[in-house]
Amino acid sequence: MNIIQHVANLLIRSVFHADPASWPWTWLVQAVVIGIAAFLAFAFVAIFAGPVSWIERRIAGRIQSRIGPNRVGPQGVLQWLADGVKCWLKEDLVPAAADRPLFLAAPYLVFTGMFGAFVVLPFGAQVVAADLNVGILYLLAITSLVVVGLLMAGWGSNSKWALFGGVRSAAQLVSYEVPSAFSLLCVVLLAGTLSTQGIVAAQGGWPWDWFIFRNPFMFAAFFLYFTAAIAEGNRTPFDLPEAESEIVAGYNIEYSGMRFLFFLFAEWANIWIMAAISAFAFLGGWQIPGIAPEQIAATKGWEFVGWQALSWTIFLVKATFLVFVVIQIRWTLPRLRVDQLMITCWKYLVPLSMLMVLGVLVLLALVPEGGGADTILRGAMVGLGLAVVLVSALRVRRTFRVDREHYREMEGRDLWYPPYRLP
Amino acid sequence: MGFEFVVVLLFLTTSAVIVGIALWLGRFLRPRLPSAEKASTYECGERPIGSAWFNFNPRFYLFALVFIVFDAEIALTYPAAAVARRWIAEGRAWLVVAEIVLFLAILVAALAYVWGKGELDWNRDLAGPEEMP
Amino acid sequence: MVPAVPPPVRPNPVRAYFGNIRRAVSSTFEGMTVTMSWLFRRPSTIQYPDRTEKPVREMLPETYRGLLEVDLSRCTACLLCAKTCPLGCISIETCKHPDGAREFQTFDIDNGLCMFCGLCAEACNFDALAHTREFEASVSSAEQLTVRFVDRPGRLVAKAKDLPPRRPRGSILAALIPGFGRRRRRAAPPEPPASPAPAPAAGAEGPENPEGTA
Amino acid sequence: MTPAEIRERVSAACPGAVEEFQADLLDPVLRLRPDRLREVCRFLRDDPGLRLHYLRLVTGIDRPAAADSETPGGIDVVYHLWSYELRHGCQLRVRLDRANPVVETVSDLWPDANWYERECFDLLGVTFAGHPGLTRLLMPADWVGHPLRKDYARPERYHGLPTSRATVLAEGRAAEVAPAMHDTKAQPIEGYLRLNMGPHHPATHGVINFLLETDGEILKKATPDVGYLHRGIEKLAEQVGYVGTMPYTDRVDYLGAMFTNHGWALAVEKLLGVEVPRRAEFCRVIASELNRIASHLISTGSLAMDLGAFTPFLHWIRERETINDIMERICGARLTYNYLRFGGVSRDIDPETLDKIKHWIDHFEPMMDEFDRLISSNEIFVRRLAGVAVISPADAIAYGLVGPNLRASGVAWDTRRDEPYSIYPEFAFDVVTGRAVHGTLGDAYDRYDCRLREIKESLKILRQAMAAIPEGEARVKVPRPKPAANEVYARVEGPRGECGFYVVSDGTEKPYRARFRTGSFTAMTIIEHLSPGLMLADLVALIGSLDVIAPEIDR
Repeated sequence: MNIIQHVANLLIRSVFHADPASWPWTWLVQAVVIGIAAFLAFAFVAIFAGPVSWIERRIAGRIQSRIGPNRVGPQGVLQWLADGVKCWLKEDLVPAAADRPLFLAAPYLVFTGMFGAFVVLPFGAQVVAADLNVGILYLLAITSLVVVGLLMAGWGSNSKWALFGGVRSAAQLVSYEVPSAFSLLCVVLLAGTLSTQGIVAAQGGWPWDWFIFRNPFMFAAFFLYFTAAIAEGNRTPFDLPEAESEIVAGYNIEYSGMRFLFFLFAEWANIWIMAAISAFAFLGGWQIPGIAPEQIAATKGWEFVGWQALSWTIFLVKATFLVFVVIQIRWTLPRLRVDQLMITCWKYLVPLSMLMVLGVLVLLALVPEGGGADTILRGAMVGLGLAVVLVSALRVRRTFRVDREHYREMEGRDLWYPPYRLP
Repeated sequence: MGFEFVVVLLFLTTSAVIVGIALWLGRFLRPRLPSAEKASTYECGERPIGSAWFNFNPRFYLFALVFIVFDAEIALTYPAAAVARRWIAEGRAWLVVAEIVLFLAILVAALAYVWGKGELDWNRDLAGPEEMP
Repeated sequence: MVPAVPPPVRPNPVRAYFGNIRRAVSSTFEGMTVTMSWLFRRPSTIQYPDRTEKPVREMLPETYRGLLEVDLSRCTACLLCAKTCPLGCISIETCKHPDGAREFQTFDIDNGLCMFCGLCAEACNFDALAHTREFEASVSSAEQLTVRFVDRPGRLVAKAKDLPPRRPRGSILAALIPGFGRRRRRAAPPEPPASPAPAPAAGAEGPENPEGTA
Repeated sequence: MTPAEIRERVSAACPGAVEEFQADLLDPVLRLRPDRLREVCRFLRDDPGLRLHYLRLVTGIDRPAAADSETPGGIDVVYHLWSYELRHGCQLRVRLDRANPVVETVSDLWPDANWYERECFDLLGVTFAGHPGLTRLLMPADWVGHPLRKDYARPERYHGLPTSRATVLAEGRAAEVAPAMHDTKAQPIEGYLRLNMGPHHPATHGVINFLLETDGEILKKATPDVGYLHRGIEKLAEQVGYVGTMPYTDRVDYLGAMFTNHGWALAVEKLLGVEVPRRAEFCRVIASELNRIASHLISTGSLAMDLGAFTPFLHWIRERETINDIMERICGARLTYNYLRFGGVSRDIDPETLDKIKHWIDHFEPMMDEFDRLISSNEIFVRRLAGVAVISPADAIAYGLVGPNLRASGVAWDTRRDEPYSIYPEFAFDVVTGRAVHGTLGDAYDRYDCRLREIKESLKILRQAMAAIPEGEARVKVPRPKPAANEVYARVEGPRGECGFYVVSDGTEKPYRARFRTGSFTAMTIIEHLSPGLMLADLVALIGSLDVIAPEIDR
């Protein structure tokens, strides 16, 4: 039973004291509930994309040895609101030479394409707006809407730099959909379903139950997907459509005010969406360690709500961690060139992701689930994951310590400044 | 399942409506002081030379075409992948493996062909427009 | 002198292919460990203007070439500075009294023209004209950029033989332009005691910061 | 080979071409007959015993007839030539008719003469017959008159814009003027997209315009258009005198002001015959090397930023801030140093500052390894630069590239070592050259790599200089300079290469002609040559790797 239907039925029973199955106005109540859910989702997007923009800027600040926005509200947490209000108060310019309908329609498509992805994101054990049976395909399809929007923006602006941006984004987003689709194919192979909730249910709460640690091919597929997702989200090192040092700002160059904001809005929300997809497809989604989804479904009342909240939190933590990784990558890497972008996709990511599909398929056929070989594989992959984390931590520590001594001599104070301390 | 798609439709409509409302509300807040300078197209501070609507280099279309082939193929592979687990459990592993490998083989052949022909390399020689069909 | 260019080496394509992947992964990893390490390091920006430990003016070295000021009680109106200035931003006029003493008519420095090169201050033999550490010079109109140092009529030109001591740098400008560069400041957030490093220079909030509200 | 010997050879090969040999000048000059110029130039360039492959500078000097003089006035065009292989050079001069100054072009012999001749045409009205595109370079196309002529009168207004501060102040505010825009005369190439990159473009490093003809992402041609930052500093130098020009040289190269200071001081000191105290020389070297590091930091950092990596740029900015703080202690300013004086420096460096420099170096050296890990060894970064915009050694010399750009192409030439000035011979350091670590010799990565390694060499020099700095005076008093009539060319090795000052004195307190030779000017000329076939993103890398900065081009 869909959660929206569930809530609507609950409403009809408790408020209207009618039987939802036979009541003539059931559809109306359901429509209203869906509308409310959409608004809730929008509110979620807003309060997530907004703070993500703030978080990104604070993290970028620390990475770059500066502070970042800290003036609007306590520690600048309201910076995104200020930006939004500012954009709202800005004049809405349409270039005289632009193709007006295309120019005006582009933000709608971009935003809708981004927002549509939220319908199938499995936030919690029972929390998903619509658990489509073709969930993954739907995700791939709806995010392509963004391409259309960007292309319209680039073409409709009748500005050459915007045209460059639009055409680049079309070539890029379209190409990177292939490796990301192949990588998700690996997930579908293991899960045996296209439904997003089904994919989460096929995994477990413990790391060794996650798809990423199922076998080496899945481990690689995760990184392939993650790379392709960054490219689809127009993030550095694949931010060619809006490369400010090459084509100034790309497709959104002629936009101003709120229309411009919707592009940025979609971009930041997109980071979150791709992190969320990676999290539910590879990292076990909302699964709580030690408790099966059926047990959660069987609980009642506040206990049920509590489990839901916990599952929601776990999902958010995983997705937010990936958002952080995306942000960090952005502030580490330079940008590819157009031909290199295409070569990276078609010569590296596509063949490799095909190989991963094949590998997963063969392992699926040869290694029975739950057998000894499967356990060894999972254990080895979890070990590999731990090793990666450990090695990077040691490397970070060493990098830090090299600078520490000299910094003290030069500045007369300690270099250590933990991330939680906000200047 | 029909209900789920109604949810999708309503979600998409709502998001478009939200954008519309935000832009419409903004009309009461934002100034409107049009001028010819503001309405001009940005080209790094200089007067734009001609229109941007221009025949763009066809390389991009080539990638788009390759993509369409690949995407259609992948879309067809998904159902096969979705039932793979069940079929393997039912002992028909060879069938599903053969099916997906067949799909992949077609794609690999296509990719190898395109790669071998050098179409994946960005042709950096300046093919003059007179040589374009 | 002109070296021969060696022909490019064509590597084995398979090795190159996997080498590219390996290098891409390892160099990205290296780069990310570096950026990660910065999350634990002290940011180097100061929060000018209102959250600095002390006014930025006081962080500048004594040698700083800020706005010019002249101590008229030490100025002999020798015009060396005006002659040295490549731009002519100093204008000095004096007039002669019947009793022989000379009196300042104008001593104007046009900060809108000045390029803070320091040649005039070097030319001054009596330490009358000098740079201050004042740099916040924004005003609301171009006319206000010109600082007029003759504050009262009848100010006599100094004699080189008996010069009074130089008034502290910056005090003349401060007296001349009330509130100049003395904006309200907020105290810097206190340094948490967690760090074992020697504390920053004591007396962070000096008398410059009377209304230090956190 | 000395200039006199060169003169002998020229006289032997081209009899009658040399009108006069001015051996009494500090830099002796061969005066040629204008109609024989090309012949002599070709000989000088191609003769195996001379091999003057590098045209350093083309200068026009207006010499109107003095009222009391019998000699007719004229316009001199002076060519400075140099041979990297044989380490000799000579100066050529042609005297042209002032009413109709025409001389044949040498832009086909030395490609960098192209822009020099355009500049000379623009500012002095000299026509170079046979020049491929003799149009104004720095001034607007519809400007009237040639500003470097001695009888030039500045117009009161240009397109309604007042040209003097007095007028602006008198009128309260500038009149509403429709902004003048760039109109290109060149015919568009059929079938290509034509667009402006710059002046307001993040990757052009200042206000420079490139007119691009592109086929999608691939460039057919990029034509630079400069002059947005033209301030006429050479003209100003004629007006404000030797002392007053010093702060203006800060503005020529705002990232390497210490070198323009140094070059100017060297030139005038040569004219005056002033000895500089030893401590002052050390102060100069310390300040210069710090400045070189700061400039290279900006250059390498902004190259990374142009390629999309923002973080390295800010890290280098942070290190440069420390240098700026030190500079502030040394000379009182962070950017426009105005530190050098004829006969020394404006202020001595105190021991506390030396301590600060030492601490900073200790901190900075490991930071360079960190920077390598962050960006220099990054695969994307390497791929973006390696093999891109390769400049062959011969091209680098012919186009007059200097400094790191030249060395990256494999030509081991460093003015500090090869034409020594100041106390540089006392220090041990290497001249870094391109080593084609990732691609071809002379590619964009080599230029980047050279700059980074040069920073390390500068650190070496700094450590040596700080250990050996002697006690003593940092400045000798020099009376107001009034050198006798003479000509001198002094050069220093700046962060953008040779930073040369050609000064013509006439016995007054003001230079008769001051000519600034900067690295960015010639670096710009090669962009048009390299651009065909590059991608749009490569052009950004090319501009960044050449490290051009706008005020150095326009002056």
